Amino acid sequence: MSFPLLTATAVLPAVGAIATAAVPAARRAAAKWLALALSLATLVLAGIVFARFEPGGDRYQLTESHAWIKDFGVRYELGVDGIGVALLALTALLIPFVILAGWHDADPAPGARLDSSGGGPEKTSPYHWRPTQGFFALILMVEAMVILSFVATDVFLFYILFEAMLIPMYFLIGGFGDRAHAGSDENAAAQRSYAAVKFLLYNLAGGLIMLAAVIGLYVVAGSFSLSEIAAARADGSLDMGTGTERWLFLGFFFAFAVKAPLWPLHTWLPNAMGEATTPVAVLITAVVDKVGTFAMLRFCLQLFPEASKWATPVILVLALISIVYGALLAVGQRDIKRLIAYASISHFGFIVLGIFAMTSQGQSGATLYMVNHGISTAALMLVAGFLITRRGSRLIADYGGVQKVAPVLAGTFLVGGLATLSLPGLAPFVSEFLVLVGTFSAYPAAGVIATVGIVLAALYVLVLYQRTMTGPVRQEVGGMPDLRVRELAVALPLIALLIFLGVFPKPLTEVVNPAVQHTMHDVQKKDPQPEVEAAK
Amino acid sequence: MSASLAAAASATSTGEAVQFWLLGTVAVIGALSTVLMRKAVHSALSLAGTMIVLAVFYLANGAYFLGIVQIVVYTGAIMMLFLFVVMLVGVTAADSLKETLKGQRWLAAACGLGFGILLIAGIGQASLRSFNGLGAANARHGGNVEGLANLIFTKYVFAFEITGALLITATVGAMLLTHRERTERAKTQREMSKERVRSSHLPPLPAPGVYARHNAVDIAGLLPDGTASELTVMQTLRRRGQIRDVSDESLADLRALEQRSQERLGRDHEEEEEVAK
Amino acid sequence: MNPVNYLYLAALLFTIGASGVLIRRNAIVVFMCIELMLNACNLAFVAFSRMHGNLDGQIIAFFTMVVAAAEVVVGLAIIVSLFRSRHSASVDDASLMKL
Amino acid sequence: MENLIALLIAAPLLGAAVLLCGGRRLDRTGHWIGTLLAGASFVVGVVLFTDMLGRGAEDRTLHQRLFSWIPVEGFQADVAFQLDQLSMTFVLLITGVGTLIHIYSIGYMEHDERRRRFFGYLNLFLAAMLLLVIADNYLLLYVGWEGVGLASYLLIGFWQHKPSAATAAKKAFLVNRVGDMGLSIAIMLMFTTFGTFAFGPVLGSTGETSEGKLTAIGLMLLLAACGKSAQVPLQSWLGDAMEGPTPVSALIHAATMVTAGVYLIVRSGAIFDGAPDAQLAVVVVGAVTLLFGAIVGCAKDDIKKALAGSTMSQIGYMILAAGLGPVGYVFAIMHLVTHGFFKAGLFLGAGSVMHGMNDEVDMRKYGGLRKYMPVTFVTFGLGYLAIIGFPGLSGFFSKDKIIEAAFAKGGTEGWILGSVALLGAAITAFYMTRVMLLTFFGEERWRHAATPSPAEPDVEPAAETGGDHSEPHPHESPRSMTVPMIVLAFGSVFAGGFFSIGDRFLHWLEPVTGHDHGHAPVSATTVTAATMVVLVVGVAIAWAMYGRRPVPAVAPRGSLLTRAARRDLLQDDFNHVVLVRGGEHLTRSLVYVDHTLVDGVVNGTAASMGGLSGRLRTLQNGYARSYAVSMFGGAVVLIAATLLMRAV
Repeated sequence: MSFPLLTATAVLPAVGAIATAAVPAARRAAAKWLALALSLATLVLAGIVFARFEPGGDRYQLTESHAWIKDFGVRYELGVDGIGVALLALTALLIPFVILAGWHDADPAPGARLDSSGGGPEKTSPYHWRPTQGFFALILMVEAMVILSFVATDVFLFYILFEAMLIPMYFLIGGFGDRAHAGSDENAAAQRSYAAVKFLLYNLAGGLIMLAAVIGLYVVAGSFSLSEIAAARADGSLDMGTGTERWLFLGFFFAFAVKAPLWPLHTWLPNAMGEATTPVAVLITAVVDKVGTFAMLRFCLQLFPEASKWATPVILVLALISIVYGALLAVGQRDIKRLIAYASISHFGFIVLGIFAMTSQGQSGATLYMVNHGISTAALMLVAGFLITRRGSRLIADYGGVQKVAPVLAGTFLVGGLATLSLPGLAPFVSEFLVLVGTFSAYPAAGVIATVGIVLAALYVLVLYQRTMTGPVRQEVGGMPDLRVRELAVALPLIALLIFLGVFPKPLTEVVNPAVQHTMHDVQKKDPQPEVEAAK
Repeated sequence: MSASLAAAASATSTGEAVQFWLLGTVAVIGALSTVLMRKAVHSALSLAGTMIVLAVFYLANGAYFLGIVQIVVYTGAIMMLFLFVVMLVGVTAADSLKETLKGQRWLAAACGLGFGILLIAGIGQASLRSFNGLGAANARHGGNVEGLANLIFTKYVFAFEITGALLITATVGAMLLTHRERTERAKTQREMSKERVRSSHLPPLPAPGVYARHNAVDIAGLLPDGTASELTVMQTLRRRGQIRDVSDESLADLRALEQRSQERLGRDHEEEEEVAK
Repeated sequence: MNPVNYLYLAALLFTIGASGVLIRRNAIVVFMCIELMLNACNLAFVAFSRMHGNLDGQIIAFFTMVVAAAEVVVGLAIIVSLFRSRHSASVDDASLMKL
Repeated sequence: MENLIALLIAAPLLGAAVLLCGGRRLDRTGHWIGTLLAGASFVVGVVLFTDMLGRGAEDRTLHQRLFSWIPVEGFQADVAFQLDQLSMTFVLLITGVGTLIHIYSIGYMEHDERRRRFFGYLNLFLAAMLLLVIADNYLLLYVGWEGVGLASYLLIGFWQHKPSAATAAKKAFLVNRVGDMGLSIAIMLMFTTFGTFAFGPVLGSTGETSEGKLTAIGLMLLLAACGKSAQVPLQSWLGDAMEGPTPVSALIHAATMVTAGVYLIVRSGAIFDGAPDAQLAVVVVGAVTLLFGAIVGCAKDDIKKALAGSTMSQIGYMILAAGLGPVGYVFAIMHLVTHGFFKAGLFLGAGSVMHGMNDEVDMRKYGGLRKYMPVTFVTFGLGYLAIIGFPGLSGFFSKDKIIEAAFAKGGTEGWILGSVALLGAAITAFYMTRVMLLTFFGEERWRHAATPSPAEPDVEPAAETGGDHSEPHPHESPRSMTVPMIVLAFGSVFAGGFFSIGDRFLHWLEPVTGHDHGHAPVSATTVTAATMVVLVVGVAIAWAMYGRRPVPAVAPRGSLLTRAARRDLLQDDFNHVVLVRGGEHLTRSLVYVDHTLVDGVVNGTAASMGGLSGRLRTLQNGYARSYAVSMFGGAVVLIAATLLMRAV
């Protein structure tokens, strides 16, 4: 038996979480460095996984399989396909940046605040008590669970991770709020706990419905193993019956649509992202939510191909509504973080659109979109976080003219924003265009409507940039320092990656393509032929 | 005699019917007055009456041992225990029969009525038209008591032993519940006198304070400044935490009174000044 | 006389006792009502015993009495200690079961 | 030779990267680096050009494939370049004018602390624009298309501390995005129709699909062109774009970027040829914009905005020509090139005037400047003569051909289009004469500029007023600014003639675009004569209105049309009321809906659950007797159930 590489990749951050949590209270700095080192080590392991993955090889590679709960046939089964390996790499890549960006977010006293405007008495209320160790340990815990969920090929194992992820996320949202808030500390704490509870309830509701469907699947199929069920479906030995298949599909899809989030199940996201610290907000939208869209691609399409096709029209409409609606709401926001949250809702609409368009371009685009959106949102959100930390406010109206005093910050923010509006040359353009083309070739009307999203994206990004960065320098912004070394270490690699993947996305497309072909085979769909070639 | 009794046990005579209707009425009246009497003592006595009637019915049904036990143990011991506790709690206290919980009485009545009707309907459905009689059963071991003894010490011996254990436990439990632990070793007379001399209070302890409205032993007296003086309450009660406070209400009253007098005085003062001008 | 009459009486007494438990607030009276219910059961047992020509019913009634005695002992002890601390024997005073 | 193509883009791209990431240490040398790399690109362009001239007409197209960009099943997008005569023309124009404007900017931006960044943006623009014209497929063209949009955004908003500049930049980007939407839909249509979007296969197989498809693609491409080239109805951004530094207006918003739409249409000629309806739409857009821009140009007092109106109008000519099909393609490009020379020259001249006038832009506060700025006067004057189509100068040749081609369209359409084009020529003569007279002739109104003028609501606010209000001291600009102006003036004078003599330009481009002489209902001489007549009429009216009478320093109220034209013929107001206000209301109500309805349904469910539990909780009142009742009730129910089951 070869070395269990996937288990190691997932377990390393988990061990790191425990180790970080065990660091004595006084050694906060040590905990940070430990967490960073372990996340980097995980990145190395993920890199090895990526390197050892052969695009032309089997569908699932580096597989591991052990009996777990024998009575129910639950197995500890791992394996990566091209889609999983891309997202695994994304997760492992983003976590070090999240940790680095949140370096001071969990310090116990806000005395270390970066803004030079200073002012205000030192706050010592209990709401500011932040156990640093816990913060970083929870982040690593989330990483471990997310990685494992990307490689789990047992439905039950996936379900457990899907739900277990909520626990550390709940504490991260509810326990470590953004210091920049309007109103009193008590008020902020109340809003934060509202956001955390909302997050938990939405996702739990989705998860419970999924649990019912998981059990139903076991009853129908007699197994939890993804490959077994898919194989049985393929050779016709398993016939779920149309009605059952549709119900089970809906159960799974609902949970993923909450997580993704798809309109109208999206309202938890702006709250959660607004109230959480910026690194946690990035963790939510760039990493954890990806599990939802990933699972649509892996479980919904693979286990229930017929039902997926049956539900496609409705899902496409929901996705389109998400795109336009999220973008319009982003335009109407007054809070920077909520704006980015609504923008993410719009982008998740694109991902779902690409998945359910069921064309090669659409699905490859959706997978790339997941990766690229993770990077671009991380870049935009983390730089926005640096900005917010400096000024102590999340309201757009409190800024103006930052470009003059902190040009590097403004520049990185602009690049993040341009990536968000899918400027060609940056990574998100590739994926967005693929999704659009893929959708258009199967459903022209949907493609055209989705294109409206790119105009609206320009609107909200540029309005945000104009109101915060340009114009006369506001007095409060006056002495704002530019990005520091640590912050540059977060922003620059992300931007470099955005440019690299925008110009040369081949390393990603070549792992993703075979996996997409497998999925296309699962749903038994063929790409629509171009008119001219079809005529020949 | 045993034969006639056995016969009585197996068949119902007119006499028994008369007895049933008469005593049955008494039993129901007793039960009702147990529930409805305002004073606990009256309830207890009514219950005792019902129990005695029931003892008679036991006897009439051929359960001689139980009939006697009912009178001796139940009516004699348990009901007396009840009365004892009633006396302890306060025999004169009469409960208000006014219902405080909203809808409780109606719900109780509805449930009771429904329960009764259903039970009676259920019994009415059962096909129980005659007694088999206990003659054979009693005769097997030579009498009712012997028969019971036989069963208790053979078939039900485990249950019997367990009830024994239960009784012991109950006894211990009752003792524990009512017992109060001493908080410290009892002091000798000598120690107490020494302590008293050492303390700052050689003279008698203070009497209830000036503004106290009570002179009960468990209410602290008030010092002139309105604070309660711990010294005025017995040490044992203090330790047990059984001190009652002078209610805040009376203190508030006091404050209000002072305020008013102050105002009155102040106003008078001002008036004087004005007059002086 | 129909032997079922005893059962009717037992049912009646039981219902009266149960209603008493619900209506009365004085813990001691509530207790008495419980005793009344137990006695009603005993009456039914005894009547059944006679109907079936079987002593087991009487045995059960006997055990009921024993258990009732134990129960009374503990219950009354509780009432006494409750009264000591609260100066009341009303069951409504002890409403701490609420959240 | 092919391998040099990438170098065209690489040089300015490198410049942009170095200048934007280099930090402060490049502040002193940055502008030289930028200019040098732009020049290097020009040199590469010239080398490629001479190489191309050395080959046969059929053999002149060069290809270079760098790498596969987005390889996905059934979808092939490469980073590959195609350099043919059409692209070459653009490359030379872009790098040539671009280099000149780099040189000009060295002087113009001398006192700006962010000059390094400015040159970085200019280089970025050059790279993107070159990518646009030498891409060999529509997707890569789209990259350049958006790239120039970004550069334009950054440069319009270069003086970001001015809210008006930031707003103008945003507006430009957004309006362009609407056009980009058209381009991306067009590309998607191409993909579903042809299975590819490379120029060769797409343009080569237009015959194999239906006219409806081609019309749809054509209309979408037209939408894209409208956005980039500021054609009606997406023209509103160009006037505001004048907030940017003047070299930017010259390079991007006059000579190169705004002509990208013309390039797109000419490049996609095969598609339009197969879709007459789309062609008609192009022609209509061109004709309408031609008049629209000209009318707006007549009313503006801001010199740059007047020139912007003129740009719009001239591009309208080009689009009109491009819409005429093979009859007009060559002339569209020719006018594009000559326009590139004279309009860039005019803008640089305007910049030079502003440079000497404390950044004053209101022409009513100029006057009589010819004495103080002789070089500017001469170069500007030559540009002026070129644009109105003075015989012998560049504009004469190119515009005349377009008017001829419009008549050659034939039928009623031909007459209408021809008349419109002639009318446009008259108005052009009028407004350009007006600009000339207001700026360089007449009394020196700037001497009274110190007296405060009563603000009138419909007077265009002077956007670039300098900090000090002291009386300006007009002076000639430094050498670095005048030299590019002279070079461009040279081009304005001779380019047209050079191209037209022996139909050089026609032969050069014909292999790519094709050509068709059409069947003109009137002879070329008649058209030229008519053009001369309307030219004289236009100039005469302007002279009568502005040359003979003193010009008030404060704009008179004017007629209804004048006032409407000052406000961009109310198009902006329409946008504002319908799109901006409407959008604001929409988003605001959506935010409300999201909060109350979508979130409300969920929160309502939660609240009703909470309410229900609250109600149920009162049952848990803590009273033992209450619990006893429930227990007893339960017992009743159980007995009832038992009996019921027995009964059943």
